[in-house]
Amino acid sequence: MAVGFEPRVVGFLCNWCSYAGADMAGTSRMSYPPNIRIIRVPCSGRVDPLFVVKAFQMGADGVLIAGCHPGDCHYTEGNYHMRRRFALLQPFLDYVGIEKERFRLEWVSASEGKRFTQVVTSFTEQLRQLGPRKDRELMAAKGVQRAV
Amino acid sequence: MQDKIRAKARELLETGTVDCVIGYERATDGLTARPVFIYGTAGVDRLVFDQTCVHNLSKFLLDRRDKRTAIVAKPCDSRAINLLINEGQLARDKVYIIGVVCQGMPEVSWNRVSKEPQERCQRCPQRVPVVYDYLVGEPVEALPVTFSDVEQMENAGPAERRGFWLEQFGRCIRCHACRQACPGCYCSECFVDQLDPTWVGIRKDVTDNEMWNTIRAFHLAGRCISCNECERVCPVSIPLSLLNRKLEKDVGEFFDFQAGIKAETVPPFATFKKDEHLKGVE
Amino acid sequence: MKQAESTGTLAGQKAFSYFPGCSLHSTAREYDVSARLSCEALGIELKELEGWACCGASSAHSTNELLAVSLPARDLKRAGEVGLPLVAACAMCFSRLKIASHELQNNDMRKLVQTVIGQEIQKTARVVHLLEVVDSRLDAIPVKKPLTELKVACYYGCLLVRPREKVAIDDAENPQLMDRLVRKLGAEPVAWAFKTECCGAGLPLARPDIVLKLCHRILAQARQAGADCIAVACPECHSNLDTHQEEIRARYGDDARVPVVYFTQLLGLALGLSVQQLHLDKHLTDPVPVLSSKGLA
Amino acid sequence: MARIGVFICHCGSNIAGSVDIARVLEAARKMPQVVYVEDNKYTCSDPGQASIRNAVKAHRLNRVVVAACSPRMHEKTFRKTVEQAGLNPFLLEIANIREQDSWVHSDDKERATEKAIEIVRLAVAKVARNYELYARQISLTKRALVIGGGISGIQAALDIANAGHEVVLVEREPTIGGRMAQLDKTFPTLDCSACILTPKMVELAQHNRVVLFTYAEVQSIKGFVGNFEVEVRQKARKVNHTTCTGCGTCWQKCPEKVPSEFDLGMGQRTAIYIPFPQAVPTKPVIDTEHCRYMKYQRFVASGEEDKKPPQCRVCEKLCPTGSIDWEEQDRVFTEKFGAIIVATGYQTFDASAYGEYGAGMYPDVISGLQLERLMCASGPTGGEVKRPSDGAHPKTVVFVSCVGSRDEAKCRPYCSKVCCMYMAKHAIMLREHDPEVQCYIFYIDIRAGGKAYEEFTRRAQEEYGAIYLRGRISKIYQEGKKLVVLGEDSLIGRPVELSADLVVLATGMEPSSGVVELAQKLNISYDTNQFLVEAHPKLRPVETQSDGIFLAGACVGPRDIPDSVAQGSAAAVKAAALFSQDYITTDPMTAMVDISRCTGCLLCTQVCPFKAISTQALRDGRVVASVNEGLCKGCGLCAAVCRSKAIDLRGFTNQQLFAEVTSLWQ
Repeated sequence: MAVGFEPRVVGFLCNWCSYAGADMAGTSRMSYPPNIRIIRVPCSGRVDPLFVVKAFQMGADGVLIAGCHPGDCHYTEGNYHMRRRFALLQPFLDYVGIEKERFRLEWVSASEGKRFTQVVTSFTEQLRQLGPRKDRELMAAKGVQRAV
Repeated sequence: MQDKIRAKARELLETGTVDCVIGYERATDGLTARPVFIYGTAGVDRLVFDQTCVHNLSKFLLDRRDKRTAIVAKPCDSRAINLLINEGQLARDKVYIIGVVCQGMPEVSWNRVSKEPQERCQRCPQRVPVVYDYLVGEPVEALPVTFSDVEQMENAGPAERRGFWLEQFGRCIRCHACRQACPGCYCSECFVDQLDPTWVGIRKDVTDNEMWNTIRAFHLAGRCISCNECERVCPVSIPLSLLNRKLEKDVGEFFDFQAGIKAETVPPFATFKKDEHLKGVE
Repeated sequence: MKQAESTGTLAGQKAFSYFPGCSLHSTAREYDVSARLSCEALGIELKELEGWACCGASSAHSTNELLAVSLPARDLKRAGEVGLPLVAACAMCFSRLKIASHELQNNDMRKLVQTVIGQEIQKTARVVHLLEVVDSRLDAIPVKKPLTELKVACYYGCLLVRPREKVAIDDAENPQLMDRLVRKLGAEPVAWAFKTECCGAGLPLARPDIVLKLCHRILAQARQAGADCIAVACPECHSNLDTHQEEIRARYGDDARVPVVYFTQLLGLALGLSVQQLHLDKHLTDPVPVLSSKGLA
Repeated sequence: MARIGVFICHCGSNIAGSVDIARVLEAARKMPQVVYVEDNKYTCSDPGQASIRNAVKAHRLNRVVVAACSPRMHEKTFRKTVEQAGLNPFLLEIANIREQDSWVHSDDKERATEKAIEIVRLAVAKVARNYELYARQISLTKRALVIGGGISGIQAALDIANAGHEVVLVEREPTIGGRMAQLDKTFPTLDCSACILTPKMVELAQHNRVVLFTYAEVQSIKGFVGNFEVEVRQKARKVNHTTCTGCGTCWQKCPEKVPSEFDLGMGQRTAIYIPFPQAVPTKPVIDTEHCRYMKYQRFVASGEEDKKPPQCRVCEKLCPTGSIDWEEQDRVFTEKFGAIIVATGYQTFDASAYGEYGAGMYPDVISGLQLERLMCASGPTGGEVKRPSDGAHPKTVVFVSCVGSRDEAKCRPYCSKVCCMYMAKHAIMLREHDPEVQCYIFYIDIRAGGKAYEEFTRRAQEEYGAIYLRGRISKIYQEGKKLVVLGEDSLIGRPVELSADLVVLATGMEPSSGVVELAQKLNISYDTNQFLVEAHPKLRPVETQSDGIFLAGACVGPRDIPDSVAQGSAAAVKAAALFSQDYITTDPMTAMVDISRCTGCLLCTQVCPFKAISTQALRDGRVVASVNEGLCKGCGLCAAVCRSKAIDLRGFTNQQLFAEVTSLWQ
């Protein structure tokens, strides 16, 4: 584990449940690591794998997608579609070497401020344990050149 | 086989069932094959079929959507046709499928044919086209699917996997030949060509290459029909099938789905089950 | 641990490990004999599980939960190594084995049990009851002598259908497995309400009053429903219902006597086996007269 | 070129206390396309808002970022502010630096400030790609469809009609009235059910703004709020209702008798029938399955020769107006509506699922609703309570509660809410019918929440001598003419054995059959118990997730008559409120298709939860996706699955979200 390493986390939060859950954590004055940057989406199902891969490409240490619990989707079924997409995408990214611990899908309802802080805290901690991504070192070892 | 294909092609053109037969002819090296479009009975004798007819011709059908066309299709090609029908790109009644039984194709390049079938064919379960109007060759039993190549990669450590893929992606020259050859890649404007947003940087940087290759593979999740044309045409020999087959394996395991087996089917991303339990999802 | 193969169809299964249990080797010999003979006639191969031991019923399961799982766990492990589904005819054995295989799915419980029996359990066998096996090939039963005009009250007892989540082979209130079989054999299953009512179980020594009361009601209801005999699938039910009929008559004054036979005996009869082969002449309340009156014995 | 103004709120010390506002201002000033920054003590206050308006004008701002509290708090407020400043209200983004920053990181000002800067950066990146959005106005048909003619549907239809709008009520049975019409009396007042219901039925039938289709079903539904197109199937009655006067000769003379559905098999009806004397319309239908002439016709059609059944046709011969029409077929017609109220109600649980109770096996084990028919003065026994087996007057009656309620084993985990009350009602009424009757009621809990409900159940016990026993029944069986009931009194912990003349199972409520198919046609959701799901269980109890479709009564969950009536009225108000507008304003954050990119794979149409995407054929023959903005709710599922990025979501476009992701690494 790198000393003083602070992972950068991108969180896609659905507007109706998880974004409101994050607000709830605020109104209840709970506390969680400030590593997460929250992007509001209408529904977890709006999250295109392109955004996730782009975040990792840019250098994110972790990506969180949070949506309503199954059965509670504001749009009735967006989270079910996201669940399928995630079920394939997470192992696929793991397969190309972006460890599955770096990519999470969580269900957080509007009332679960506590749960939101727990999710962010445990995710951040997990990423700290995992350490920074090693792409640069691996590329150097393999002699892969970066474009300028 | 060849004779039967020619006879059928002649019959189809004579009766006016189709305007064109897409098949293979001998290439100029005198050894391998190349695609050919036959518009009249005069050209029928140009048609050949042998171990060198590796190309998936199904994508050519997209240029003839409204015209009645016959096509020579191996099992994997036939799956591509089903996929295109499923996705509204083709009408079944416009296509006459001359299916050919396939025992696996060798590695073929200019003036060179390998003895052994290609690796992908050794892993291919389909020996008989899944859809055809006329079958050439004796039906044989399907083989079991194996994913030992994918499993080997899965079992490697994350750093090893990462290193491997960074090296592979590092070599990509972004010629997009994989896309051009792929029957599932028929978008009029591919995301990689779009400028606002510029999904994939136009630099030839390893991270952009990764974006391209992973997203392209993911766009084929539950759609790839394992013809492996992408890998065949890749000028820098990136093992793209390793990406596609990982998704094929997971799609099969999670959703019990194989692309292109039937034309009338609901692809895995078009549906869901409320109470399904998927690995990694709490 | 590998889960017991639970999804395969029974219909295609030719051979089974067979768990007779202590009763079928002693007081319920007629159940054992009739089960083996009937299965043979049906082309079902029963291979008695080598080295089987106590299933954990009665004393164990009412005094020590861990023991009640550990005893059958050992049997399940043995059967798992054989690799065939494990069929029990005794409802008590079935219940204990089934519950144990359910409990062993729990990792903590399994670890505990492994320390008790000193063996690692890697695979257990799927547990089925003989009724399920027969039901799975109901259409293929070659009935030679239809049990025409015989009215049968099918009595399932409690152990085959409760608890619902762990054991139930059929609906707990109005099961149909045996009724279906009896109908297939040409007899008429009567509609009655006491199919799964308690027979008093292991209480005949400690509280005979309760057993007599419960059995009396069951027998009286079977008679009222017009049954010529009661068919059972459990040695304990059989013993309670069959052996107390004289006492019941003495205590309650009404003649509620009705023969109690094992379903395997009816099955064997219909398959053409004789009364003597099936030990149908060994019951205390003799079924032979009623069978003779229908031309079946 | 965007000219972005960033307005950073201190929120008193709520934000300023843990975020260094000066640093955020400084950083924001350097962000791309930002031309103006300022901070305010309270941006949401009047001076704060005025400051935004002034800055927009003074600095020619065309995009605004407000860094303050959650958008869920004040997004609407600030949209109005920028609108007042002359900008399109959607040229605003909120940077949530309070709930998601200052309040959760108050212990680390340094990192809270860093995070605030990035939150502002995200918002700036996004707002630069915002463009003007306009709500669309869609015309609407001010006409409502009510599905289901029970008390809830009747109430809804009457209220809408009285509010001045046209209503069509579709009921699949030959009469309206629903379950309430089957009741004898209603708790806790013991009003005669028919006395309070039938006037409403008549009022509805005679209302000049109401069209009634009985014996009809909804076949298909297209469209969206304000513009539904509904196909209704009028089932063939074989009786011309325009000429029929309802004189009753036919059903008095019809020789064919079948068990009455309305009387739940406790009585009989004829093959040409009205379900009950006060039915509306009081005009008959012919039950084609049982009618002798229809049987004869089927026989002739089958081609067999011998033993022809009688032709009968008595009704036709006797009908003074010649209204019998053997040739009549089902008829399907299309109607347009602006709103739909679903009031499909409930049916009672089929108690034969409980083998131990013997329902269906013993004639004297009946359901609560069957007892209603036996007690009803216009019922099959003329109100005399006679048990089905031998017609004897029962003296000992045992009630079993929660049959098909609160029982997970039967997949009915919920409480049916009315059974406790109707058991008490039955106990009272049985005593009133015959003072010698002794009622025993086996209950789990007595649920009597409601005005004068608890008092009512106490009266049943104290004044009418009903004996309440807490516990479940394990078995019921016949012994001679009696039913033996075995159970447990769990308060004394002893088994109980009772000998009863009649057992009444208090069967619970379950949604009417066919409700799932209807929900699928309407594209509204239902829960695991197949009850329809409200938009919000507390705050939007009669609305659905589909605009313009409302719910009333027991189709949503078990409820009693007052609740069902209240919901009928509530749904009516929702529909009337909708009709008070001349146009429907749609949320502009909907999906849009770039037809040049669309390949026509139509994955979007498959994932859309609202069936808002249909297809459109272009002149070049291509078929592409097309969004119906009236139906689109803006979830963005389509945009996420589109491989060619041909479909996008306004307000959360690919450009915006992509810019947000990439902005974090600038």
